[in-house]
Amino acid sequence: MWTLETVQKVAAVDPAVWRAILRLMVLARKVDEQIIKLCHQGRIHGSSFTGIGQEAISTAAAIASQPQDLFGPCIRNLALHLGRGETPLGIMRQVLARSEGATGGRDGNIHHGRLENGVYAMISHLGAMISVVAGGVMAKRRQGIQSVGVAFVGDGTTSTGDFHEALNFAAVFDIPILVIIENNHYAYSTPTTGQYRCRRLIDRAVGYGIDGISADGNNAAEMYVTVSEIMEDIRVNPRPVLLEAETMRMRGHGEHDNFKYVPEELLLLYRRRDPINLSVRAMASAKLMNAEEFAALETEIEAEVAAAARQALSEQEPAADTLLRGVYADA
Amino acid sequence: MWTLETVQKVAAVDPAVWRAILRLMVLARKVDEQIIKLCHQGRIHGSSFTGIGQEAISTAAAIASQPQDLFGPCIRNLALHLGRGETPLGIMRQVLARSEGATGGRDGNIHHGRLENGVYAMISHLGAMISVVAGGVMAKRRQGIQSVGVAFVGDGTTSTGDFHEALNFAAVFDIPILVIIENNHYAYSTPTTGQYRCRRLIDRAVGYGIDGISADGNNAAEMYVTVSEIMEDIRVNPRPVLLEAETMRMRGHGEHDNFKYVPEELLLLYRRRDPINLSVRAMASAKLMNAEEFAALETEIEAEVAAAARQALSEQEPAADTLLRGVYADA
Amino acid sequence: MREINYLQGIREGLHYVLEHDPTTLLFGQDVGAFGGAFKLTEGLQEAFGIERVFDTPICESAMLGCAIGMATQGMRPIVEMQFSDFITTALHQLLNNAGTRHYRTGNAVPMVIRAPSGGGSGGGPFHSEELEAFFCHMPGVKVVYPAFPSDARGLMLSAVADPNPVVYMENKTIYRAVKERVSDPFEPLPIGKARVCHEGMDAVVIAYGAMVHEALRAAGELQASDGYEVMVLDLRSLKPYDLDTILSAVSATGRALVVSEGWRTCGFAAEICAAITESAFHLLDAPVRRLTAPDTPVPFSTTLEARYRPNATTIADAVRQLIEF
Amino acid sequence: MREINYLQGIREGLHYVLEHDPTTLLFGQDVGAFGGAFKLTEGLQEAFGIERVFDTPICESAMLGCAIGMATQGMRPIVEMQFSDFITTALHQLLNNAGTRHYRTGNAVPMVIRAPSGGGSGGGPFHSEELEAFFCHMPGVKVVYPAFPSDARGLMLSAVADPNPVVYMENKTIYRAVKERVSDPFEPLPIGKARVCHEGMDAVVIAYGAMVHEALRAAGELQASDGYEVMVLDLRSLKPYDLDTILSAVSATGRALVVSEGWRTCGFAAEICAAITESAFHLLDAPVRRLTAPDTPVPFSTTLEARYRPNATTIADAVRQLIEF
Ligand SMILES: Cc1ncc(C[n+]2csc(CCOP(=O)(O)OP(=O)(O)O)c2C)c(N)n1
Ligand SMILES: Cc1ncc(C[n+]2csc(CCOP(=O)(O)OP(=O)(O)O)c2C)c(N)n1
Ligand SMILES: [Mg+2]
Ligand SMILES: [Mg+2]
Repeated sequence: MWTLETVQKVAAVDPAVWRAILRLMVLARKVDEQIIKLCHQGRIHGSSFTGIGQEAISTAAAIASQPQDLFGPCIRNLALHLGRGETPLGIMRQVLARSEGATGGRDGNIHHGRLENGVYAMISHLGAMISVVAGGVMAKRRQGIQSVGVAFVGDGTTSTGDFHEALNFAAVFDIPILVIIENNHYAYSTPTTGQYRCRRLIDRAVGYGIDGISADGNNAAEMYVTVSEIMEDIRVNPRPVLLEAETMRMRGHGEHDNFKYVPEELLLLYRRRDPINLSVRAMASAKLMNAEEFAALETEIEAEVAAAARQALSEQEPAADTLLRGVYADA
Repeated sequence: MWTLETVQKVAAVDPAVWRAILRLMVLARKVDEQIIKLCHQGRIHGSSFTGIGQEAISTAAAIASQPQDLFGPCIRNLALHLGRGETPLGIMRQVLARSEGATGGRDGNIHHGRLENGVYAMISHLGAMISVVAGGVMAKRRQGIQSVGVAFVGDGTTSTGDFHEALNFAAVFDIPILVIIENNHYAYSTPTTGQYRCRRLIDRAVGYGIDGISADGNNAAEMYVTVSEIMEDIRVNPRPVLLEAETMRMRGHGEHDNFKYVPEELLLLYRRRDPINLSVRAMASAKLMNAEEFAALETEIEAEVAAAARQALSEQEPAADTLLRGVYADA
Repeated sequence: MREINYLQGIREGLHYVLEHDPTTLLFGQDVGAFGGAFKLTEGLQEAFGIERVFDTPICESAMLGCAIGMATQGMRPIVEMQFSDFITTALHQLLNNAGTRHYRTGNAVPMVIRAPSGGGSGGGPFHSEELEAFFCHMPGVKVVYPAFPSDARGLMLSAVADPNPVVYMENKTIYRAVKERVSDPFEPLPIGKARVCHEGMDAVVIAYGAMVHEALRAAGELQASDGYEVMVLDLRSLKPYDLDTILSAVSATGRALVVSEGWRTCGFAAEICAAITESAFHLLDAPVRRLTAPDTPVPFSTTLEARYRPNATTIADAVRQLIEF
Repeated sequence: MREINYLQGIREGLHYVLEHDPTTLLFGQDVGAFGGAFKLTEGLQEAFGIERVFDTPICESAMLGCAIGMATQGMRPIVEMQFSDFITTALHQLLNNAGTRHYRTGNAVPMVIRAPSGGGSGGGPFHSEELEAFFCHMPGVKVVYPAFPSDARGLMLSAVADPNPVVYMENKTIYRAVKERVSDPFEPLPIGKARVCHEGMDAVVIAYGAMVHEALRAAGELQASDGYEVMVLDLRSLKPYDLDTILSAVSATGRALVVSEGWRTCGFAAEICAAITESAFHLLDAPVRRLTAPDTPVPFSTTLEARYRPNATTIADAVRQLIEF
């Protein structure tokens, strides 16, 4: 439920920021669509995961952030990677396991991140990255850097012990970290009713003595306003905050999953609430962008992404004889 | 804060129950004192841990329970073991690593329990036993047995991932388990301010969608009334409940610890609130027991405990050549 | 005789125990209506109901703890790790809680942990691990690792019947690739029995899991190209392992290669090497060799992963070296 | 020259790195004002402040995760496990998160995990474990295990300076029992270097941690009673281990006994046996033998624990058998 205040804040969002938000969401969407294409062409080894339908959340955090901030993306945060400096070509190289990608083919799909962008490469073990981001922020603060952390988790991930340990740890040490729960109704095939029994997941915030805030994860402007306010607040008053963004995973868990277990009505509801469409409409009514401009943006981005895919496809996977390199860092 | 209702309920506690409560608390206290004596005589291998000052909590649960109930005691629950059928001799054998003890000398001190009493032997890894009790209750229920579980944890243990996973798991499956947090102000040397930032630990209950209840852990009658009400409630309306009992660890973490880090005033405060003394006074004013009867009770129990210690001291540790036996259960 | 694949073998084993033993239960993430990440448990919830086959939240420690609780109260729980890798979030429940319980208290803990393991299909570092060295190092825990559909069925029966915690390792890469003609009805396969699945006197390749099939291919290749007759021993159980059969094989051949797709240092192959050397030093014509994955995370790309995992070619090469020692 | 004990050696190492490297931090449960469960860190918070040396809640996974975060942002965290045993609640942070990070991303993770290990003082099953086999099995992780106060100091410096996750194992039983005269100042001891701490040509005992001292006693006993000259090799680093020095010792003696107080199956001793056999088969006059703890939980009682742990007597017996093979 929007308060008048929220409405005013959203209305006050700078047009340049609005455009950056839209651009990043569209970029993420197009890159994800390219991944899906490559996947179904059989060009991607292993599984493919996308964040389609959830772009507003990562986008808001990326746009609201400062260079010194640290991030712990998870499965559905392509927009975060792109918003923090990863390129479409970088993503294509990653999913195609090219030697020039962020992990040089040692890891695949969503398991990447560049520390120079303040982005930690996730491990699969859900929940494990929250404390890593917290520790990173703690270290930066000790070096006098006003860093803030953002860790993303799914609804399912809130059941892990790691989620709990990290939040409690961050609370005890007043670590400025925003933990965003992307509640997309499902953890793989398991609906939230099989995952928890609290009403809202931010009901857990009080148990850590921290603030818990809800937001509409499909409304980019609201997400942006909410996330930037929290980030700027905890930047000066360091402490963790829990934010639950309601959204929907618009595809299967991965591309191998036909998600028949999701009721059609739910998908329909969220198809009507697509974050990009919502933003385009909002921007249109605010006269920030017209249909033509949007079409041009899409075309431009599509071309960029297609070029990235072509480039990455022309490249190689790492040479087999590099297998043993770099297990340890050299002294 | 007591409501009139609580006062009335406590007043209505059956005299026989009152006596059983007091007896069990005194028994636990005397056994613990005996352990301390043996420890300082150098007769106990390794560390010794006691529950002195916290007897009311375990006692209430033991007395409120039914035979089919299951328990996950932790460090400070001697009274629970005794209340569920373990004998002073059994405890002496356990702490002295005698071959006739519950673990036959394979484990020591508090690491014991008898399944025939519905009591699981803890492992040291804090928090790990909650889900075990939950699973045990789940199994009993599937066999048509109206079992209820009670797991005990300390304030420090609430920081573990296991605490969180087990409570969430129990909530999702409506498992009737009462998790009692014995908040004794310290986890080893660490005060609660270094452990969590919520106001009360039951603030976590809402995050699991379950009830959270506070009680005075040093008031045996209140504990008994509270615990028995919860246990009977969840026996018929199965679901987990979180109960925080405020109390104080009146000795070091173990007997090796001089607990200098505890402010003297805090100990003083709780020395005045000793659960046994409080009960004796309450029973005296309710004319349930006079000073003479109490003295007789103490004498009787002291004799029993001393005899148990003598007996156990006269026995042997397990023979070295039994080392390899029983790692696996035979088919 | 019907032909079934490895995955079906596991599923038939599960179906059998759920049907014949009312104390069994199967749970894990998405194992119910969805049928599991590999569709291995498909149909089981439908057949046995949501009380017997059910989904859990994402909480490996609580899942294992719950299984211990059930196992000590008359049930025989079977817990699926969605991927073997994720058990590292909760090893204390296996090592410390389940593994020590009988020794400490005399209470049996009959539970099975299904651990889909192994690389070869682009799972990357966190969906491909082979953790048998961890499991086998744990007192009180048993470990089985079938390589064939029939053994998968038989070992499931034995694992579930066993009164101890048993890690039932499954290799994901061979789920659908390995097929076998099997007969019905089927029987428990005793834990701890290896099987010679290819005869030969020039050397023995000791393997388990997916590596058995690579070893068999290598044996075929060596026969065709070099005329070598290489025995292939499928361990099937890793703890306890079948030292008698291993020693017979070593005594028959004098040369042994141990193959594992687990990491080299402190891996399971080291155990077998050490055991053979200790017990059959005088029977050896050449040192026992290990062929394992290197000590690197399991790499994602096809190029690296192909180099990472032992295969028929690298096995054949190692056997040649061993024979020509 | 001052005499210090093993615990003091570790503390002096910690003191040194905290003093000389402002990026170091030390944290764990009760390590601050209280000085840790063994009083090992006593005085360090006082000396370096609560920002550098601090207590944490009870959350091994968050502690290790936090250390990874710090290590990747220019700090060198040192995390204490109150007891090594409790790391099994969070092995994924070490194996999967810290251990794979450099390989996957090229980002170094310089962190040290202090792991007070080993039995012998009535710790029982959960306060006595020796988990080096787990640690050494992990790609990307290094493992050191000093046996002497001077090595404890030197290895702490090297572990902290190393750009990788290093598990620094410490044996609790020798904290105060083992003393040594040491000189100041002290220097880093390179990781990966074993040391011959007793010369001999009849056999070599390869040991680490507390077992080095048992082996030295055994060597003395064997000299006195049988006239055997037994070399004792202290590995000091377990991953990487010093294969060159091991092989020299084997080549000099022809007979090797590997001693470990860890569990036998898939233990670290198996690794050393396998490595020796693979690399020095022709140098061996007798099979390499392992003397380890049996595959049982670490028992509590003095009687059982005395039988459980290898000691000077059982080592001497095993060496005799080896020499008389
Ligand atoms: C500790 C752990 N257990 C199990 C898994 C397997 N797994 C991967 S994703 C997933 C579901 C995640 O759901 P959620 O957190 O809601 O994220 P979403 O996919 O919806 O974005 C599961 C069970 C895992 N990665 N880690
Ligand atoms: C997972 C784990 N980490 C660390 C320890 C070491 N440890 C044993 S008791 C203890 C403090 C427990 O405090 P609390 O839960 O408050 O219980 P209390 O002793 O106060 O009853 C610690 C840190 C442990 N047993 N398990
Ligand atoms: Mg989700
Ligand atoms: Mg406490």
